[in-house]
Amino acid sequence: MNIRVFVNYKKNVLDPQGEAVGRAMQSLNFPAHPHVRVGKTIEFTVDGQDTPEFRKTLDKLCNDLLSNPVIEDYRYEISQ
Amino acid sequence: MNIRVFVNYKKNVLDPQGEAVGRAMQSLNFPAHPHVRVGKTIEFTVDGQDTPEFRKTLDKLCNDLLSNPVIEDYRYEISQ
Amino acid sequence: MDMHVAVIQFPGSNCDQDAYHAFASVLKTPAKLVWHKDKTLGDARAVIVPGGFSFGDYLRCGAIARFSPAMQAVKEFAANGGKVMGICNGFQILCESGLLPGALIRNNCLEFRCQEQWLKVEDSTAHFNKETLGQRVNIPIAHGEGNYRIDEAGLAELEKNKQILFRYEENPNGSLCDIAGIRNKAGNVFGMMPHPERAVEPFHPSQHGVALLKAFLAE
Amino acid sequence: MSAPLPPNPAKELNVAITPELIKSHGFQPDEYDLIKDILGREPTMTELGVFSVMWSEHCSYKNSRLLLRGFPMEKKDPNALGKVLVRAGEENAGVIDIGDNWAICFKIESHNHPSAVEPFEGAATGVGGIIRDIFTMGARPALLTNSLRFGDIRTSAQSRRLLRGVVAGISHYGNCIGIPNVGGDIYFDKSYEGNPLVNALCLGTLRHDQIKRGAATGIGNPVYYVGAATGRDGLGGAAFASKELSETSSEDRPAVQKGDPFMEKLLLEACLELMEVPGLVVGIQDMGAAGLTCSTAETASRGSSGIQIELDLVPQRETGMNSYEIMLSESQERMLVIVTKGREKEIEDIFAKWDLHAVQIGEVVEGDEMIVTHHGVPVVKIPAKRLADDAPLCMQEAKEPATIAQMRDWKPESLQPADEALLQKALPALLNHPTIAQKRWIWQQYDHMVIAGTVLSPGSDAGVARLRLGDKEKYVAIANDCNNSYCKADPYKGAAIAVIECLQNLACSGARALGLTDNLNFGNPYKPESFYYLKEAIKGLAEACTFYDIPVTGGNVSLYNESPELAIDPTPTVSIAGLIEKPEHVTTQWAGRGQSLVLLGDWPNELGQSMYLQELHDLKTGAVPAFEFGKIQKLIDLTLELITQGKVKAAHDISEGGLLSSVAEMLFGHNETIGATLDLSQAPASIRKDALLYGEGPGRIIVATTDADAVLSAARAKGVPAAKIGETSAQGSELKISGTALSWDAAALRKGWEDAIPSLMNA
Ligand SMILES: Nc1ncnc2c1ncn2[C@@H]1O[C@H](COP(=O)(O)OP(=O)(O)O)[C@@H](O)[C@H]1O
Ligand SMILES: [Mg+2]
Repeated sequence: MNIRVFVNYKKNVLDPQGEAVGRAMQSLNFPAHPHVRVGKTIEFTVDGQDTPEFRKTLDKLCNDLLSNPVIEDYRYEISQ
Repeated sequence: MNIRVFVNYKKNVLDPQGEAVGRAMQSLNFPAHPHVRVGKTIEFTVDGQDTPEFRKTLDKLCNDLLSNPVIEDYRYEISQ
Repeated sequence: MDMHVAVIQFPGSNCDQDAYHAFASVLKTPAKLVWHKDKTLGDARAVIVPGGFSFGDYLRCGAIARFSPAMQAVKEFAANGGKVMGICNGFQILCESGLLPGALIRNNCLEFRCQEQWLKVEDSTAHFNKETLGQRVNIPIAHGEGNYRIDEAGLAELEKNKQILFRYEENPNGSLCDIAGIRNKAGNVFGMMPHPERAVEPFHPSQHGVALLKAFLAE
Repeated sequence: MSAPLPPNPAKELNVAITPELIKSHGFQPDEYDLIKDILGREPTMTELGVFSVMWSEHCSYKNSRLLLRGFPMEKKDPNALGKVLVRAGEENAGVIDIGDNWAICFKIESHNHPSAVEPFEGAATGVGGIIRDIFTMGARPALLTNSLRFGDIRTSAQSRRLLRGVVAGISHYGNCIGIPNVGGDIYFDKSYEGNPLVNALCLGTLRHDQIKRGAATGIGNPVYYVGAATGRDGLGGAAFASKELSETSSEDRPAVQKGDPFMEKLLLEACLELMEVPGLVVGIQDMGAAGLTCSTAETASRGSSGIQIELDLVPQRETGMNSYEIMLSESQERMLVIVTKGREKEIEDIFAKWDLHAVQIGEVVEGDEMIVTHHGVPVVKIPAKRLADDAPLCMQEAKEPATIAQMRDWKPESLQPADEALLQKALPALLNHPTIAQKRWIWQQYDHMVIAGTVLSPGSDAGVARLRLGDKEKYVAIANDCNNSYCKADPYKGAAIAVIECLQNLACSGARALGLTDNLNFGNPYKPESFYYLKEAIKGLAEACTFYDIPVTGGNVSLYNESPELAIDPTPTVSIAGLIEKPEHVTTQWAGRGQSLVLLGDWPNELGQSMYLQELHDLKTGAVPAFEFGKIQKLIDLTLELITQGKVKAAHDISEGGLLSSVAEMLFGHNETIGATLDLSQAPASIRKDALLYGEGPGRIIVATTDADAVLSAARAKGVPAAKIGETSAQGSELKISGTALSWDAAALRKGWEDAIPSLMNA
């Protein structure tokens, strides 16, 4: 299975990098709203099946390692 | 429109961060293949329509600001 | 055997030797380096989690280090009331481990900052206060991710319990309420972005780190 | 004739060696004949690649080696402090004795072209490369510096982008490993537009008995590969222009290498731990450019042995790499280690502790050949010594560029005498020039305090670090310099002045020079004008080093720094390391209140090539300032004598921006900005006011003292001209020149000087 985990700052956490990108877009006259969010993707493959147990292990991985629940949210996509 | 740009290292460019995450997963006994890739997402909104012109401006933005074409590839998703 | 200050060494630590020398050579206090794969801290009287780039700071600063066996020992040590101080990367590791509240993110200038830094001393504990340390101290910083973040409830908690140790006089990184260092509620786990071990010798920007490290060790 | 090698297991490599391939690998026809002569047969494709990197300008110093023979490599008195323990060119970096059985090892290296393509990664891997050169020698890195050159960031967005990326890259790599960056130099000039220079220096410390050699000896000793896996990094280069050499398209072959400072930190610690084990390491070499090729060929050559490796055993990051790709890969953070047979477990255990793999890929063998097999099939079989040492050396034709005489003949009299309004406005204009302005924007991004030994951070004349050596302490100083305008106008003098300025910077900081490393950044050597610059600059360095008895312990040559339109100004960057005897001798450029300012050396009296001419008259011309080696020796000795006697509170040499700029910088103190009243009435009336205030040239140091009489009489005794030129004020921050209407607020000057670079970079 291919797994892609998306990690983003929680909505109310300041994102300094996003803000800087927003400002840079404006100075390039790109017509975006200045509120930009920069996040991370982590991609890897796992042998095996997409079972509820597996999802439990994956959630634990996301909570413990791949994201910091104090400031970040995650979600993932699993594809074959 | 909501735009989400995905930026990743080109296939053959070393991704030290991915490698470190891969090793960490292994030491946590998570059963993933050690070849992990870490990428970036940049999300923002734009007023207006998804026209070919707009895509041209967006491509330019991706090439000039959001990615480093020497070592990175990008792709994007546009949703309403 | 003497009780010693245990300085944890992770792959990528680079202020471990500096912290060791601040205790061993300047404070003349026995100190020992503990490899991150060790499961015990030996006869430690206090623990330093030093600065650097543990595991390259990949993913998030401190995210990988917190799983090291020695960190499990540090957690137990802290749970039993042992004194722990995280400096810079060590502070980040303690936050990631849940030993300290909040999190540290990218500096708002998005650049690494290495400079002398004046801090306002807060009255936090019987030893960490203006009386022992003075109104203000000059302790250098060197970090790219020292922007302290915590939610409103958490901040209110910190203020109420006097858990804030220092605030920046001029905020170098966007840190919430100028927070430069905090402690846990119990008062035995400390974390700060500035480097007291770089403020202990005559040629350093100041020698304010000496009193600070002594205050940390004080019973 | 020798028998040909069997076909390569990768069929794309079994192609005929055509004249086009020979040319695209950078060989002249006669060089190719030499290869055939060495082999006694036609080379295989992989061998052609191996020869091309070993005989490249970068590895073989083809066009510079003959010139470099003019450098002094040893102290005149071999028993003096500063004895050379490992000479330039012998190993990865030179080593100098600093007493008590300790030594320093230092070298500078360029990463100009990679930084032009990708500033962040280019600069980062440049730092990584020079750090490996140092710890390969058994030394623990103690400090870094960098010499940078960019186009004019005031007008060029491209130069700002490059500067931002380069500084971030250096910061990323050095900070992570934890080596303090204590100084550097940077110039901004149009000639570097599109051709930035990124030269990085590392200095490490070691005991004499820790010096390691990069030699493969002892038949049967295992050859280990440690560190990062090999990928197709850096294979976008010239040789790969012909795409039939790889199954992978050029798009998938990144032209730039990407660094991993964390991996390097692990390698550094593991290698130093390994080298501490008595008798375990036989030879060790990092894999820099042309990693596997260079390290196997050079270790075998130095050991006068044969070496055999099997490429299947080489850790690989990508699939399907052929022998050509593996041998030429420029992947970073890799080392080759030869250990004593029978002690394999010891090396493997140490690397396992650091979560690294040490993989045996071959062994030292009888004979003198470098033998590479892939899937068991021999693909390279070359006499190692001839490959490593027999690269053709050339002396190109040199021709003095016409601009040199034109500039030399420029007459200052052609310029109207400056009126007071111009003299008034010149000082802030010069202090705001990015080349003179404060460089804090750069060094605040570098960790310059890690290791807790930094005594003088960037910002004064030299960087100074306290070295903790067992139970001893020593103080080392380092200065970098090179004024490109001088070198363009007169490469011989310009290069000599770079040496002199480093010596002056060291003296002002209280340090006595030990040894020099240089980075020769020039244009295409096949252009006679370019070659002239190279040749004359080397002569200037050599003569200055010989005069001052400063051995050259290593360096780097970077040629072809030019775009179709423009070659860079010749830039032989120089770094000199020195020792400070006692910590109380460490001196800065910051004067205190109520001190006298004394000028040591002649009154400034020249305008040629000054920043004043460039900035206020838009003229980059004139003769390079004159100097006499002997007079400057006296000046340096005097300065050091005054410092060791405690008679000097601050010292600063006069360089870019002239006397007034230097005085202003002395007033921009650590805690406050102070004022001064200058009295220049002792200067001969014949000197033009603009030349006096803003003229540049070596041989002048301003000292601040509370005992001007003692300084003046010491100067008289030594035969150094000296004059009291003013006093710092007891209060306020006005800088004025008595007898004139010239007056500035030093605090305002400082603001412009501090804001110049940040306001350009943060806009
Ligand atoms: N690229 C750089 N990196 C770090 N420090 C630098 C760099 N460029 C200049 N500096 C520091 O800024 C200070 C002033 O440099 P410079 O203007 O070249 O002075 P000087 O003319 O006295 O040599 C020095 O301390 C130098 O080390
Ligand atoms: Mg200079």
